[in-house]
Order: sequence, then C-alpha cells, then structure tokens
Amino acid sequence: MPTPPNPVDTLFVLVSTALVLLMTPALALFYGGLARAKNILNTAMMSLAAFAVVGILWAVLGYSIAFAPGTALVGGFSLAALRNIGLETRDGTTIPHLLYFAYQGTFAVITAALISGAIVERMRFRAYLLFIGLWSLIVYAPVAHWVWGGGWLGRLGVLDFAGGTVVHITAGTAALVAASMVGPRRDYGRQAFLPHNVPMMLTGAALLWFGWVGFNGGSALAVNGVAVQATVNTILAPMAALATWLTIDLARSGRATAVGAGTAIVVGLVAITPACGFVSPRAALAIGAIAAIPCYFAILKRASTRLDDSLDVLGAHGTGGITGALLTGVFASAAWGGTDGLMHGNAALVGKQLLGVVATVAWTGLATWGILAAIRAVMPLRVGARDEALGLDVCEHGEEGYTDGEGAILVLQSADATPTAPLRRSA
Amino acid sequence: MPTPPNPVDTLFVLVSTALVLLMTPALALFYGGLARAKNILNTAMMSLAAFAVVGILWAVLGYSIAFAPGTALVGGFSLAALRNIGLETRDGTTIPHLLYFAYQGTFAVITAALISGAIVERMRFRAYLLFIGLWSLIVYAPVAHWVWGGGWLGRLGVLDFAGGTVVHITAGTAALVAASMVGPRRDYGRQAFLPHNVPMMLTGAALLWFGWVGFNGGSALAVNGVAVQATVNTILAPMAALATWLTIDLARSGRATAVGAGTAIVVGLVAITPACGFVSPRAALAIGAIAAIPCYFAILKRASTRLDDSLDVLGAHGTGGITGALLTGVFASAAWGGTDGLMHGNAALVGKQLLGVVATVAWTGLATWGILAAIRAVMPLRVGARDEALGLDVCEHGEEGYTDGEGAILVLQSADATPTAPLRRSA
Amino acid sequence: MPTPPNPVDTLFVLVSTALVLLMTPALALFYGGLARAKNILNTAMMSLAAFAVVGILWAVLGYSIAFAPGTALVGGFSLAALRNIGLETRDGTTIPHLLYFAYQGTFAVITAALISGAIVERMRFRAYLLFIGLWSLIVYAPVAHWVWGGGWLGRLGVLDFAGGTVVHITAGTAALVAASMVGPRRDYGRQAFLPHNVPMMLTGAALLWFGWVGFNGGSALAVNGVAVQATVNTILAPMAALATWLTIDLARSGRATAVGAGTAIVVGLVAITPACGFVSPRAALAIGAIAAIPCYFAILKRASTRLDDSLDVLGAHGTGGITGALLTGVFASAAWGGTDGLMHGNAALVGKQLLGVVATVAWTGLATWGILAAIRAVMPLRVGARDEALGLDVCEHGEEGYTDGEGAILVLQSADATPTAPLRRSA
Amino acid sequence: MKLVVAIIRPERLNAVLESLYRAEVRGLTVSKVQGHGGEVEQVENYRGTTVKMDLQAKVRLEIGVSESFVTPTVNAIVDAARTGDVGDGKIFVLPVERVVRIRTGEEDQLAVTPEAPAP
Amino acid sequence: MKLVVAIIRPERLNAVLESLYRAEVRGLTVSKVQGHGGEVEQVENYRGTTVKMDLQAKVRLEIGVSESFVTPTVNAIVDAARTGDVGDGKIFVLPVERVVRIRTGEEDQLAVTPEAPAP
Amino acid sequence: MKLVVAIIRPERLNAVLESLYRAEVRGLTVSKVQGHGGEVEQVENYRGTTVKMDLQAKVRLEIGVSESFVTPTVNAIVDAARTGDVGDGKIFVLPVERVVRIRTGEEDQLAVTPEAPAP
Ligand SMILES: Nc1ncnc2c1ncn2[C@@H]1O[C@H](COP(=O)(O)OP(=O)(O)O)[C@@H](O)[C@H]1O
Ligand SMILES: Nc1ncnc2c1ncn2[C@@H]1O[C@H](COP(=O)(O)OP(=O)(O)O)[C@@H](O)[C@H]1O
Ligand SMILES: Nc1ncnc2c1ncn2[C@@H]1O[C@H](COP(=O)(O)OP(=O)(O)O)[C@@H](O)[C@H]1O
Repeated sequence: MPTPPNPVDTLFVLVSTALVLLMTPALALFYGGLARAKNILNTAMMSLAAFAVVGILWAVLGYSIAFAPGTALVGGFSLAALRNIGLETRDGTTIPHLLYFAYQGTFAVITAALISGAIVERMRFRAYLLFIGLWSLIVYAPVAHWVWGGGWLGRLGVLDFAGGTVVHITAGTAALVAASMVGPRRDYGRQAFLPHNVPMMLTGAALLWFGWVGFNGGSALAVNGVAVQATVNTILAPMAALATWLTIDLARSGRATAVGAGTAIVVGLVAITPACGFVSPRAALAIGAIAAIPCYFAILKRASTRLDDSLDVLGAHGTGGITGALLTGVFASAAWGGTDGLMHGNAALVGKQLLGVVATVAWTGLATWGILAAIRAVMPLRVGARDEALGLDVCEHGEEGYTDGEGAILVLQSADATPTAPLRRSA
Repeated sequence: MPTPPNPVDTLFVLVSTALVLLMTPALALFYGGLARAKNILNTAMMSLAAFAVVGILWAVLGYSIAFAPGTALVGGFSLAALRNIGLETRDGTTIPHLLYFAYQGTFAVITAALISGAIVERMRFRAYLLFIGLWSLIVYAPVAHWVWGGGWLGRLGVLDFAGGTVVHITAGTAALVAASMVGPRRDYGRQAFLPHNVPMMLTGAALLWFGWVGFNGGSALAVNGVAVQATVNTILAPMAALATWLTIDLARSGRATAVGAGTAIVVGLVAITPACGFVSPRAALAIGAIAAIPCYFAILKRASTRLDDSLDVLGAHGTGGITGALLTGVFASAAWGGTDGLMHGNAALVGKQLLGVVATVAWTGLATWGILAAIRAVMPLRVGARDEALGLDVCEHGEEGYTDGEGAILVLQSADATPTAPLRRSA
Repeated sequence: MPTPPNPVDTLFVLVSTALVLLMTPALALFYGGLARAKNILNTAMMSLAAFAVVGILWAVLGYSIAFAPGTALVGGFSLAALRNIGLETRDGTTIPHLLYFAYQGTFAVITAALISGAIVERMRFRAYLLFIGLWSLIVYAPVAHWVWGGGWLGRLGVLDFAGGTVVHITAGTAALVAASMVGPRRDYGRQAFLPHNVPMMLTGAALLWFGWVGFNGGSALAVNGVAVQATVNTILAPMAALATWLTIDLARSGRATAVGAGTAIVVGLVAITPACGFVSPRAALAIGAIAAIPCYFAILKRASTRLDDSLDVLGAHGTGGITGALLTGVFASAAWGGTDGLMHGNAALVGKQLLGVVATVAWTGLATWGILAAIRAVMPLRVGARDEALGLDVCEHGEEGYTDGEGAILVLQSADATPTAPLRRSA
Repeated sequence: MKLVVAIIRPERLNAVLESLYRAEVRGLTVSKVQGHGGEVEQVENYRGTTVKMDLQAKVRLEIGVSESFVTPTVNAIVDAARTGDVGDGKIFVLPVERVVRIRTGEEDQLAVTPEAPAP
Repeated sequence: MKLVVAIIRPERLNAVLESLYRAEVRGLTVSKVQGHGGEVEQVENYRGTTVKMDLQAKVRLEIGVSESFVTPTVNAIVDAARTGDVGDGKIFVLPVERVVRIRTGEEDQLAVTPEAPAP
Repeated sequence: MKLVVAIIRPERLNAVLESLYRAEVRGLTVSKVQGHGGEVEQVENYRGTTVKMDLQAKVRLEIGVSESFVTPTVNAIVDAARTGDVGDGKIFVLPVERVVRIRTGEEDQLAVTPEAPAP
C-alpha cells in the first residue's frame, strides 16, 4: 500500500455510493407505483429485500467472484467474506478498497432488484429471495468479472462504462426468462392492469435519475474530466429521450403520457450508461434521443404479446441496454475518453459491442433458466390463484399498503405470538 | 487552458448539479400535492416537461445567450449548440466549462417550471410547452446574462448571489402575467380548490430544501468560506421563516397549518437566495424571519382577488424574491463577501437592488405578455370547459394519477395504435 | 486561526449537513406513514416544526451549551447567539466553525423530532412545541456536551461515534417518559391503530438511510479511512438487520412484513451509529444482525403493554441505541480506529459503555419528566376526546391531509381573516 | 316516508346541495360511486395498454324525506343537476317503512322533519 | 324481508359491529359516505382559502334481515351508535321483494337466515 | 320498476358487467363497499399489532330496471358472480315508486328503458 487514497476521489465515490444506495428504494417507488394497490408492498419488498439477500451475499462471495484475481471467466476466492478488503488503496484506483467494495455492492443489489419488475403480482416471495440470491452469484458476479474484473470481455476491448451490459442487459434478459417461466398473471391479456399511483412512479424515476449521477459519474472513480463528462451526459441523455418520447406520444395520440415520461427518463439513463464516459455531450443527446425509439415500440408491442414482463424490464432495460451498448460502438471517441467507434472510422468496435451483448444475453438467459428450473423443482414459483386475486400484500406479507383500520379486530398477542382471542373490534 | 480544473471545486459543483437537478421533480411534488387529484399528472408533467423543452433549448441556444460574450443586454452565439464547451477550466472559475454549462442548465429548467404553478388545471399542454420554450430563450437567458453573464446589472453592482432576481423574480412576474392571460379556473372564487395531498406537497418542500443547498451553496462555484456561509444561511433562513409563519398562524387562528409550513420553507429559501453569499448567518435568520411576513399576507390577500395565480407563484417566489433582493441591499456586508449595504452605511445598494428588481419585472412582464399573446394568436391557451371539469390528466395526458382499474376495458392494440375492438372488461 | 479549513473535509461535512438535514423530513414520512390518515399532518408537522423551534434555539443557546468550553457537565455561553462562530477552522477539526455549528444543529433537530413518535395522535401541538424546545436545551445539549463537547463521558473514554447515546438513547428514553405522561390514545389496547400508508413509511426509511451516510460518515469530520469505514458500516449493518428481521418474520408467521423491513433498516442504522467509526465491517454486519433481535421482540412485546409509545421510539431507538452502545464495547477495535473492546480483550470498555447508557437514561428520564410536569402545570398536554376522535389534522392544524374538496364551502376572506359569510358551495 | 336516491355528476354536487338547501331539505348522505350509462367512453393509455373507461365518476345522494317533500326534493335535484348532456344521472324514489333518528330514538316523520340549518 | 340502512359515525362502527354480532346479525355491508345534517361545521384554511366543511365522514351499513330481525337489528344499532350529540345518524328500513344468495341461488328467508359466525 | 342491489366480489365485477351487457341491461351504478359474512377472516401483523380483518372488499351494484328485466338481471348477476366459495354475495330487489332521468325529466319506464350501448 504505497500510495494512500486520494481524498477527493474517495469523497466522490463515497457520495456516489450513497447515491446508488438510494436507487434501489427509488426503484421500489418506480415499480410500486406501476403495480396495483393490492400488490404495492410486495412490489416494493422485492426491491428492498435485495439489500438483505444480495447485499449480504455480495460481502460473502459475490464481490470475490467479480473482482478477485481469477480466470477470464470468473474471479477467485481471495476476497470472499471481506477478506483482504481494508482501507488501503485498491489497485488501479485511488480510493480505499473497502469503499470500492461497497460502491460495487450497490450495483449488485439494484441489478437483482431490476428483474423483479418482470414477475411482480404473482411470484412467491420465498422463491424470489432464493432466485435473486443465486442469480447474483451465478449471473451478475461473473458478468461483472468479464467486463470490469479483468475478464475476457474487458480484455477484448468491449466498452461498458457504468454497466449497460453488466447491469441492464443482464437484468433485461433475466426478466424475459423469468416472465416466461413464472408465467403471465391470471387474466393477463383479458383484463387491464393499471398503475395504482403514477406520481409514486414519477417520484421513483426522479430519484433514480438523481442516484444515477453517482452510478455513471461515480464510475469514473476519480474526480476528473471523465467524471464530469459522464455526469453531464447522464443529465443530457434523459432530456433527449424525454423529448423524443413526448414527441412520439403527441404525434400518435395527441396526449403526452406521464407514465411515458417516467419511462423515457429511465430509458435515456439506461442507454447512456455504457457510453457516458466515452462519448461527447452531443453524442449523449443523440444516444438518448435515438434509444427512446426502439424502447417506445418494444414496450408498445410487448403488451400485445403473451409475454407478461409486467413492468417492461425487457423493453426498458433490455432494449435500452442493448441499444446503448451498440450506440457506444457507434459514438465512442478517443477524444472523449473512449476507443474510436463507427462514427470515427472504427466499425470494428460495433462488432465487439455486439459480441458483448450476445455473450451476455446467452449466458444470462441460460443461467437464469437453469436457476428458475432448479427452484421450480423444489417449490412452486407462484402463489395460488386465490392469493393472486386477493393480492400478494395480504397473503405474502400479512399487511395492506393502505388501510384505515375499519373492521380490524385487535387480537391479543400471547407470548408466542400465536393470535388468540380477539379483544375487541376496531374502526 | 493553462490551469486545469480544481478537483475539489469540480466535485462540489458536480454534486450541486445533481442537487439542483432534483429540484425540478421536487417542484412537481410540491405543486402536484397542491393540485386536485384529477390534475396531478398534468401539474407534475408541467414541471418534468421543462427538462425536455428548456433543457434541450439550453444546450442549443439558451446557454449561449446567457453566458457567451456579447453586449450588455444579451450574449452572443459562440457557445450555441455546445460549441466551445469542453472539459477545460471555464474562465473566471476553477471548474470545467461543461460542468458550468450543466449546472446553469438545471437553473434554467426549474425557473421555467416554477411558472407553471400559476396556470395549472386549465392551460393546454402544447401551448405550455411552446410557452416555456420561448420564455426560457427570451426572458430567462437574457436576464441571466444581465446579472451573471457580464451584462449591465452585474456590471452595475446589483447583487444576486444565486438567483433571487434571475430565477424567482422572473418566475413570479411571469406567473402574474400568465395567470392573467390564461384567466382563472372555471368557478374560481365560487368553489374551493383544495390540495389533494398535503404530505406530497411537504415532501416536495423538503426535497427542494435539500436541493437548494446545491443551488445556493454551489453558486459559490468553489469550496471556500462563501460556499459554507451560503450553505449555512440556506439552512438558517427557512428555519426562521418557518418560525415566523407558524407564529402568525397560531396568533391568527390558533392552528399551525402544514401547507403554511411547506410554503414558509420555500419562502425562506427564496428570500435568502440573492443574499446568502453576502450576509452573515444572523442576517440570514433576520431575512428569513422578515420575508415570511409580506409573503404570508400576499398569499392570504391573493385568494380574495380575481387573480387565479393558482399555486401562489407570485406570492411565494415574486414577493419572496423581491423582498430578498431588497433585504440583500440592507444586510449585505463586505465582511461576509458582499458589498456593504444599508445596515453598514451604504444606502445606495438598496437603490441598485431596487433598480435590478424594476428592470427585471419590467422586461419579464412585457416579454411574457408578448410571448403569450403570440401563442394565443395561433392556438387556444386553455382547454375546453368540459375537459377542465373532467380534469386535465384524462384529456391532455390520457391517464389518471390514481386508479384501481375498475371498469377499464382492455382494448386490443393494433399495429398503428388506433384503439380497435375491446377485448374484454377489466375489474 | 493559523490553519485555513481543509477544502475536501469542508466539502464532506457540507454535503453531510445537507444529508442530515434531509433526515428530519424523512422522519416525517416514516412516522407519517405509520399514523392514521386523520393525523398525518400532525405527525409530519411534529417533525418539521423541530426545524423552527429546535433549529432556532440551537443557534441562540443550544450549541453553546453543548460545545462551548465549560464544566464537565455543561458548556458555557461563549458561543451563544452565533457569537464567535465564523469561517475560521474550528479547533480540533479541519473545517470552518460555522459549518460545524450547522452540522451539529441538524443532529439536534432530528433528535427532538424522534421523540414525537411516542405521543402522536393526541398531544397538543403547542405543548409539544414548548416541550421539544425545552428538551433540546435541557437534555440534548448537555448530553451532547458530556460526550462530544469535552464533558465527563467523553473524557472517561465512553465511545459514541455518531450519536447512539446522544441521539438515540436520549430520544428513546424521552419517548418512554413522554408516552407515559401524555397517556395512551383513547381506545388504545381495544382498537387497532394501523399504518395508513406503508409505502410512505418505506420511503421515509429509505431517505433516512441515505441521510444517515452523512450522519455517520460525516461524523468523521474529515475524508479519511474512518469516514470510509463509518460509511460502509452504515451500509452493511442495516442489510444484516434486515436479513435478521425478515428471517424472524418468515420463521414466525411465514410472512415477511414491509413495516418490519422499514423498521429493521432503522434499527440497523441506530445500532451501528455509536460503533461505526470504531469497528470492522464484519463487526458491523454482526452488530446489525444481533441488534435486530432485541428490537424485534421489544416492539412485539410493547404492543401488549399499556405503554402507548405509538410508533415504537423506545423499541427502535432506545433498544437499538442501548444495544449498539453495548456492542460497541464488545466489538470496538484499536485497529479500526477505536479502543479495544471485549472481543479484543478489554472487558472494561463494556463497563464504560454501560455507565454512559445508565447516566444518559437517568438524566434524560428525570429531566424529561420534569419538563413535561412543568408544562402540564400550565396547559393540558393532550387534546380533548372529541378532537382526538376527529383527528388532530383538523383540530390542531385546520387542514386535512387528503381531500377532494367535496362539500367544502368557500368562505369569503375578510381583511382580518375572520371567516364571514359563505360564498358558495364547492364540490 | 320515502328515500330519494339520486345519481348525479360530481361537478354538480355543489349546485345540488345549494338547491336542496333552498328547498329546505336538510339531512342527506353522499357517496362516491361510478356509473355506467350512455356516456361516451374515455380512452386511456398506459405504456402499451390501451383501455376504455367504462365507468364514470358519479355522486350518489340518499335523502330520507316525508311524503310532502318528495316532489320538491326531486325537483330541486333535477334543476340543479341537469346539464342536458348524456350522463346527467337518475333519481329513484323508494318506499321506506320506518325511520329512526339514532340520537333520540325518534321514529318516522319526526326523524326526518326538516330542522333549522346549522349555525 | 327488509333492508336496514343505517348511517352512523365512523368511530362507532366498532361498537355497532360488536352489538350486531351479539344480536346474532351476521351478514352486512359497510361503505364510507359523507353526511350532512345538523352538525356543527368545521372550518379549514389552506393558504388564503378558508372553507367550511359541510359534509362529515359517516359510515353506511346495509343489512338484509327477515321481518323478525328488524327490531333487534335497529335496537342493536341505536344502542351502540348513540352518543347523544347531533350527528349520530339515521336508520331507514326498506321493504325488500326478493333476496338471492349468489353462491347457492337460494332465495328469500334462506338467503339471509343467520348463519354460524366465521370460525 | 325495481332497484336491484347486488353485493359481489371485486374480482367478478368484470364478468358481471359483461354478463349484464349481454343481458341488455345498460344503466347501472357501482360502488366500493366492505362486506361481512361467513368468509374466513384474514390475519395481518403490523409490528406488535395483530388484527383480524373482519370486513372484506366487495363491490355494490345498483341497477334500476323495469319489472320484466328483474329476472334476467338477477340471473345475469348470479351467473357471472358465482364462484361457489363463501363470500359470493347477495342480491336484494327493492320496490321503486318513481324513477326520473335527470337529463330529460322523463319518468318511470322511459327513464330506465334500455338504450343503445355507447358507441
Ligand atoms: N338503470 C340505472 N340504474 C342505476 N343507475 C343508473 C341507471 N341508469 C343510469 N344510471 C346512472 O346514471 C348515470 C347517467 O346515466 P346515463 O343513462 O348515462 O345518462 P342519461 O340519464 O343522461 O341518459 C350513469 O352513469 C349511472 O351512474
Ligand atoms: N334525511 C336524511 N336522509 C339521509 N341521511 C340523513 C338524513 N338526515 C340525516 N342523515 C345522515 O345522518 C347524519 C346525522 O344526521 P343529523 O341530522 O346531523 O344528526 P341527528 O340525527 O343526531 O340530528 C348526517 O350526517 C347524514 O349522513
Ligand atoms: N344480510 C346481509 N345484508 C347485507 N349484505 C350482506 C348480507 N349477507 C351478506 N352480505 C354481503 O355479502 C357478502 C358475502 O356474504 P356471505 O354470507 O359471506 O357469503 P355467501 O352469500 O356466499 O354465504 C358479505 O361480505 C356482505 O357484503
């Protein structure tokens, strides 16, 4: 540990860690607002529980798989269980190793939480907990290793500044597989499932944007030009995506939807994630504006299929992530910290990016299928029909999101917590 | 580019940019909570759409008008379309030019969004989009040039640390004009329009306060004594304004209102904005405490007039901004980074401040009137009476903020998105 | 003032101040979501009003009592009314004195607000304002002096990194006393009082966590290893507490509650607060995981007693704070910035920690009782039975949290604000 | 003794309450309902999901009146609630066998006799 | 066969449900309503806007009972809902021509015969 | 002239509306209610507080029909609302003395005569 950590860079990543930490609850609001009221708590808990499951597993094993020295495919065990992670500078950075570990941990948590949007309102909570735990070790950590941990994609020169591939393409692909295997909600395609609270969803989108400054900017790991560029690009791209989305909305139906606006902000953020440290601000505007188009129509189309990817994780994160990865190959520029891409004469980069996409989709798809098939072998993946009709908040969490307590009879709590005689009614 | 950017200052402004970015969605919550449930999405979208319209125009032209070298009245075109804006240090600062551009952009966005409070619940969304786009180029950018961009007010020595004049007086004045030209809501003065969700409004106020640390503190553009003083003043003034407001409430009716508390926080923030880098912490307490009084009574009075400035933009931002600008002239002190003001023997500063106020009100009033008159010539400014009764969420955005989906019949989506045959009912 | 402030440390504490500032509104959401809809504004205002009352008193006197040189029990008056607090470096730190004052002020505000959870839904608002004002001067400021201001507990070597004792044990103890003296809600124990909005409570918990990074990390007052360690521990402990809580929930009833999840996050944060700068990340996981257990059962048990500590301030902050203080004595390690504790062979530290707990509980209990007894001598502590049934929002604040305005008749406002003739009905 | 049940537009509640007040009808109970009739449906879009809203927000009034008050009550409602567009709503008059005022236990006529308006 | 419709204070719902339970009345339906009667109005302020709240939160019970149960039901409600202050509410007893239990298709008496309480 | 009042499960509303549509019943009014019957109670936990939920979410339909429509309406509801589990709900048929269409002032038969469905 010859060089002590740089205080400015350390502070930057420290603040960024707090910002990314906030993104998982922000996602709970984003997804929760889109769910129905009877499933709001289940939806929110699917995000929040990732802190407990994925967060702890990250410390125990995930971080080591992703970032310990190992093979081109997977890291070793030298960093498992917080071993060898202290306050000394991490190699290749100017910040303490412990901080790098925590910063990366917040990424692992939110990536797993992202998938939940595909299977809300019917998946059993226990099966879900098991699923994201395994998934974070078997899919997330290895792919993070491939790209950022010294693995084969990184070595090959595939560009992914802040996780377009590692985070969004994996989550989007897993969403596709999970939605297929868990199956559509009862009455999907016959009944409309409408967002119970659009302002909640917009609040989530706003907090996601705010946190994403730490996600993308912080990925520079130092306060330098790249950090500034990544941050500004993270502000510009969603503005452009929003402008495109509202324009399509107004052109198609004359009405600018708010759910569309919240979606557009996220899509712009997803698309700029792999590119933000490699492209110019003008390119960021272009990427945001362009990426909104495939996402808009992917989401539109999906609703008429049998794929009940309920909150459109595939449409927003999968499509946005892939578009962003490919556009990184188009717009990346050596002058802005990247490798020159198609626009600067190097079409090969697009090929590399495509390879990254294909490899990630393939492994994620296969492994996600395997994990869910294994879980299905030991427990049902979804709740019963009656519970689904009643709502998962009551049946899986024993609570209601919103209640005025009318008709609630207080039950005297005996020592062992078995509900006994009702004491009296409550209104 | 001889001097590279200072990393600490860069990090400070980077974080401040994220904080100010959050203020526009915070405003969406603040305003949204005060609106009626049937207009919540419209109200929120009026804030959020500023990201798309004003944000993009800022990059295209607004920044150049405000900050490129030009005349005393308006900047030139040398910085249009992101030209000449890179990662090198911006003259007169220690931070990258690109970051300065983005930081200022977040100010432009929220200023336009502030105006929407005057015309919610009846203005056509398209007319609004056009309005704020033009307004940001014709009013905001020039006034920003006058004060901060090398224009005549700044040269004259008018003090406006973080935008009391540029942001709040312009928004308040535009609100007055827009409310008059768009006209009152149907049944205004006969029917009560009550806030549909006061906790939402309070959440917005809290996030505004949080973001305002970046707005005021960040305006120092460097981590120094002024930044600290501006930040602490931004914490003290709202406390004092809150104390005054609650005292008046309790004295008048014995009941401390929550809407009043949320308003008081914003009023304290507005009033300290022009002063925070020029006055002592004690003066900040005084400014917060004093400014609450005219705002309290301006808002109280307004409701009994025919001016349907629906969410009291004039009362809070106009009155607060003017009071703050004048009190800056009173309390500013050379010992705390300003020019000495009235309290330190220099009455002339109050005169200068007054000149700044008058000039800004005059230009903003005239130009806002012109813009709206021009738009009115080509399209109606407000929705029809039936749409207004139904609520703008359904008619302008095709959505409801809160719904349980009862009675919603799913419509099969054909390729061209024209709703076709209903598939089945939904409950 | 020989050494100027360090810019990096200054920026760190500046950002931390903003983060802790946000915690009080976050608490308003956390508590507000747990209250009933008819008391949401009262509950939120009890948190927000602390800004006005405690915030101002902190500037006037509290800071001086806590941090001015004085005796082992209480500080002097040399820093009262913002005297001698400028932009020069504060002794023993590398940041401006004014910033230190403001940072500490945000702690004073939230500590008082924490108590309100014990007496919501029935305490008179005026009595509450008086109570927290006096309490912040008589309890909070002296105890802060004992631990951080040069007082006897600090000199003795009692460890409290970020306020487990000063903030959470004082608040928890005061909650116990206040709940007893104000008395239970009418029908408590016969009727169920259910949370009206669990997503609001979860949002509050998330924002508390986010802000707590500034609370705990910022308490290092400098960007160094301790700050990083404190921050990472503040992320790890709640994850572990959450994992424990969900496990107990699932084991007991098969259902993982969301209210439990929100509570677990706060409990993990409370427990790590005194320890975070003195223990290893592994110990942080252990502290979070262990502390969840006594808190879980304390909260479970409390509901079957006559103590209507309505939102379980004692169970979460008292129990969590005491457990954290004692576990600090167990896990603290010289290698991680603390004194060696029990696990490193020094059982004496547990004794010291216990002494700190006992002294704090004793003084807080006694003084809180005295303050409330004195207030009760001059005014009733709680609202009348009819007002309690109607809800405190209407009777104490003259507002409803959520309303659609049906049946609201607009009253013409005369100049002196006495409601006069109704103008017309409103729907 | 009759129970007058009226379904009206929410935006007319204001006017109807006033009109009933002028007709000296005092006690009444209001609830939020959703109605389906001949109204034009509104279309909404949420991402890819397009729905027709089949139920419109309405308000339901329930007013217990003595025989002599039935016609004035119905007229007061019709006058104030009518806009002339489809969707104005319906009024049903139901027979009532017994009315009790809970506070006093008074029955029938006495229980619904108009009282003085609130101070 | 009768339908007993009662408007009561929300804070008495608790007691009324208990009282009905003791009177062996099992099935019932509850809804949130707003009432206007002789109650004192409450004044609220939102910034410059002052309003009188003309409608108070109430709860509406709807209970189908056979003839012999009408009086016990009414009494059970009156006993538990009365506070003696203005605003306690009203009970209306309406004639019913037919009752159907959806689950079984049973009609009339059978459909509302008290059942055993839920386990 | 009759008023058909039906209490059904919220998740059957969909099907019932369709079924009524097929039976050519056009106008109706829907409201959210909570019901208590023989249903199994659900237990919930909030921190230390354990409660049994005594009231279940239900939907109430109110449909004014002419005599000849009573039986088709009741049948349409029963068919679509039945699941066979306890809690399916009840239908009450009440006599109506007068019906008024607010828009036109038309009375009785005319006011509830089925109209053409919305375009
Ligand atoms: N037969 C009916 N039974 C119950 N409610 C009805 C009936 N017909 C109409 N309504 C209610 O009246 C509202 C307006 O009725 P509609 O037939 O659309 O208008 P109009 O009476 O102007 O022709 C409906 O939304 C519904 O709430
Ligand atoms: N004639 C009526 N028709 C329908 N509901 C009524 C009628 N009169 C009173 N109510 C309901 O009963 C509630 C209490 O009635 P009110 O007359 O104020 O009290 P009291 O019966 O104690 O005199 C009202 O808020 C309203 O909901
Ligand atoms: N006597 C009644 N009066 C009013 N509503 C009733 C009555 N009995 C049942 N209900 C309503 O019907 C619902 C289902 O009734 P329940 O008796 O549980 O089912 P079932 O009819 O299948 O035996 C209840 O939740 C309640 O809303």
